[in-house]
Amino acid sequence: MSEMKKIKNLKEFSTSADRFEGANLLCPGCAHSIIVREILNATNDDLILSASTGCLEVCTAVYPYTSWDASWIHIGFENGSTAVAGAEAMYKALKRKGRLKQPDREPKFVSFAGDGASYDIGFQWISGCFERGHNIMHVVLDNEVYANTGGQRSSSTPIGSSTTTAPAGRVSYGEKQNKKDMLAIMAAHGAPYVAQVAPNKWKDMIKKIQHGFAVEGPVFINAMSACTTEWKFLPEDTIAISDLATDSLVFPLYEIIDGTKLNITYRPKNVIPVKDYLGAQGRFKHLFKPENKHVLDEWQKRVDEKWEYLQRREEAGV
Amino acid sequence: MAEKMELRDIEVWDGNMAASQAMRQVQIDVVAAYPITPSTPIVENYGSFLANGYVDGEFVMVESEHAAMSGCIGASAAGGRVATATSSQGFALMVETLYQASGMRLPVILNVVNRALAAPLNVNGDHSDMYLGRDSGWIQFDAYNPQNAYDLNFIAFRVAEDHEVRLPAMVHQDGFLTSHTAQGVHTLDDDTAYSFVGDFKPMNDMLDLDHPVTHGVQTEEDWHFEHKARQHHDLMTKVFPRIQAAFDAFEKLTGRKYNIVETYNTDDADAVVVCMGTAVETAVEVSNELREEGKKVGVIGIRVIRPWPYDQLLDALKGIKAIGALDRSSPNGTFGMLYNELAGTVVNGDEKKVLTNYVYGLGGRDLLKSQLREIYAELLANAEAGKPTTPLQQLIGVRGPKISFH
Amino acid sequence: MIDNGWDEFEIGAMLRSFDGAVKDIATTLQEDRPYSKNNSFTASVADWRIEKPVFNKDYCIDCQFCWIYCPDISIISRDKKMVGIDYDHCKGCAICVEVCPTNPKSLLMFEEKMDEDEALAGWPEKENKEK
Amino acid sequence: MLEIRWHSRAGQGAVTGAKGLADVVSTTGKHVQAFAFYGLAKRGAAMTAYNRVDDQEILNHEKYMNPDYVFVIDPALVYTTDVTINDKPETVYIITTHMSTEELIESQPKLQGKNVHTVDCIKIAQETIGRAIPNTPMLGAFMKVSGMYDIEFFKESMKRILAKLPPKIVDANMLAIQRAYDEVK
Repeated sequence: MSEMKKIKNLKEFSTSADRFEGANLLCPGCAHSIIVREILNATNDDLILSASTGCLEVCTAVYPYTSWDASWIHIGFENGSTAVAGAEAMYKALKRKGRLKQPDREPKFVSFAGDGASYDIGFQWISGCFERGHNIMHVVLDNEVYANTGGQRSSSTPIGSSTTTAPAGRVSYGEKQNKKDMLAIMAAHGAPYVAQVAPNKWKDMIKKIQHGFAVEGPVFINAMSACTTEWKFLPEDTIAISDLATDSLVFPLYEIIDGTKLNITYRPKNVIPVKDYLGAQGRFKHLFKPENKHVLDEWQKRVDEKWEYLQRREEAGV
Repeated sequence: MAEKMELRDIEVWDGNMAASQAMRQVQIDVVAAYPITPSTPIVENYGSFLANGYVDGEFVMVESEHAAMSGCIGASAAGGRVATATSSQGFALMVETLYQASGMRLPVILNVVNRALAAPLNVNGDHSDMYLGRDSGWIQFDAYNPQNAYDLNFIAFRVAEDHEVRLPAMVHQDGFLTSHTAQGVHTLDDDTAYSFVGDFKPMNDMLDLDHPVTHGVQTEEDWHFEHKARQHHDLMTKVFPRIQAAFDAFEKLTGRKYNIVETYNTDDADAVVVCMGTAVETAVEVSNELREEGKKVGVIGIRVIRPWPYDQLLDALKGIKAIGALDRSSPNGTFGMLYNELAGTVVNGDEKKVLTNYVYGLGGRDLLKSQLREIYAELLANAEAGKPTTPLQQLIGVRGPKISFH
Repeated sequence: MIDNGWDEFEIGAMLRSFDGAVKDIATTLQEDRPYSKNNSFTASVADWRIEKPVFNKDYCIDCQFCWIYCPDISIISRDKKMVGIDYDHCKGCAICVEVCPTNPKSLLMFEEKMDEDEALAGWPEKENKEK
Repeated sequence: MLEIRWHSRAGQGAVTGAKGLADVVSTTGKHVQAFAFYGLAKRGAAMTAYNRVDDQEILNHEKYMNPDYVFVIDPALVYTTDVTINDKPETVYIITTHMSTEELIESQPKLQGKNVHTVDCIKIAQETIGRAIPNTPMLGAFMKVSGMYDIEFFKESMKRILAKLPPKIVDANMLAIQRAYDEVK
């Protein structure tokens, strides 16, 4: 095991040499690349990366340009996890057979995918990789929508969000289903490490990513990725919106170790009302009409209940 | 280090065992696989080799065929020898990734144990899955018996991994008729088998940490056509010379001769059937019997389906007056694939040939020698008349009123 | 590159990030890397911008918020100090301005065509925040 | 060309028996084929398996055959399936039954006038191997009826084929082969 990169503070972190490059084609203000940078910069180890079809993939490897300074592969929408698991299997095989070109180096295997590619179409592949125990990290860039194809709902889309396939209209408040709890599902696989992260809480993120790289076995990271285009806020507000999400507890930051032990990793000093988070985004604008007040109430209730549940789990140590 | 296995000169193996023994002998680095009838024993045999120390690569039992090929693609791009096996519905589930493997020029080897496609569900052999893969950019070899299934795996690895080729390859065998039929197979010892294929030579390998590489890029109208054109060009020009060289080397090593197009009794033949899989051998037996009766009939077996052996077929069909294209797949609204491709092959030649189409053996329905005799009789009549004397397409061996078209 | 015919590139539509071998890329700064012509580092998205951030080092405290939250690897920091902006890769999202904690801000958005000296000359005074 | 059709239930080892026979025959320089009709046979379903043996390379992949020998390794199949289908006048039958040959033919008139041999492979298997796997005893009976190989050579060959089984089971199979060889009528 190579030594973990020391990152005491942001100044020290800023000496990192990025392995993700500019002049990629992501939207101005996109949180995806903030997350990717924080993850890649959390280690100095070699990296083998994959991406499932999605914004990150189509914006960073458009022939004849690549934005990746580490080996990277894309196959399809659903199978980025298995692609990097295949590479990891090859690494193990060649290591055993003494055929690695750089036998003294231990690359980390990371799969990036959107919520559509993780919660929906790629779910089975991820589940398979986790059940088999590949030494990989799967990172969901969770923007709660099929942003790459123009804003269709996914099973990560939260209730009340207006999407192109579940739009708010005269008789609908938009998405009717609650967001799928992928962390619980992935923890139930018995994965050694499962965590939710947000780019605005960079230190929490780095700590979790480094923990993830240090453990043996599959690691699941759900990264909140605020989407300026589909959440409908101004590009400069990506971090501000992310702060609203973590401080309203809509995106609680926590980790689950070995499938059971849950730790809350961020407790806002001042918890803000959920409606402050919702009100900052165009996708929830219609919820502030009088007839949709019940959805706002429902939202706050669910966030409170989830927070209560997480605290109890943490307290109980299970 | 994997242990060597002592083999007898002739082992009685079914096609599945033959394929899995070849996979063992070339010491694949990663097999990612999912079981499906009738290819399951390939995966099971491989698991048993692993459990007993005869292979020391990674064996990843994934959760679907799509994941099997996805894992193979990731592993192959990482830089090592990769193979898997499948059939039918599993092959259909894999189809998306087949195009990705070939587009990325990754030399994965896929043993396809041919089986029908549902509905209605059927576990037996026909060529529907094989036909489904024919536009996927893979090289496709066809075995007629377990010996071929064994031999063609070595050929496939040697050709696919050649840096001039770098294309994935399928080795097809008939479900049950080959895969579950035990016959004598002349074996190679482990060292000889391995050295025929040689060490894997990586190319653009992701695991070369000093040379980061991006695989699976996006191209739009500005680049896509050029990449597809390159792939097609290489399939059309680079593959056959390498296959021929591999066939020649294999003959030198084993005495077993393979040809891109196999011909039997065709020298002065008036009529031939063109077919694939076990049907080739049954037809050879029938043509041998008919030759004894003085009938000038022969058989042409397609050994390489993709790339399509246009020149070799034109050559093999010289002087032949009547051709029966025997398709073991439901054409679903047109002629069979072999009919259409043969029509495209002969249409610009100088010789007038009568071409007719027989659809047979769907879902494992037995192809009887008596049926082949009838087909030959019709083809000889066509040859004599210089025009079709039967409908252009006939379904044979199906219960109910005679069914034919055009 | 852009006019290459079908027979003029490597098979498999693969791309190399660098020319030749690289070692320890994770500790090699951009200016020391052998980028290939296929690395998007060599490309520019400057024309995406309507407004550009301008950096005023007089007020900067080198907190590195702009560095970490920049989605486009366009904040150049060296030796824990903010050095400047990479205008080839900056798309003008203005996150750096939003997260800048100084008063007045050390980064502000200006019209793309505005001269940098002119921007710095007209830099606003410290704002008196209401208590 | 020698052709054999096995009638069995899935799980009774007809495929293994057919492959074992092919393996033994192959070592004597002959060409062999062993295959089966599978369908969706689960344990207990009636099924057929086949052998072809020839001095020449076997090219015929028809499943259809006019068998020289018919092996019936489950007693009930004589009544529930047509074991005489596609036979020829000289076809030889070896049938597992607890009855005498005469009683058997009386109970199944289709067998009248045919060359029928009987042996109780189920009982032999139960008493030697301890399980109703009647495939190897059938091969012992076949050696007697056909005179194909010396029984000692055959048993030695089968020992090699069964080598991955525990030695006790291999010995039991040898006993079963010998008993059927001795007891077939």
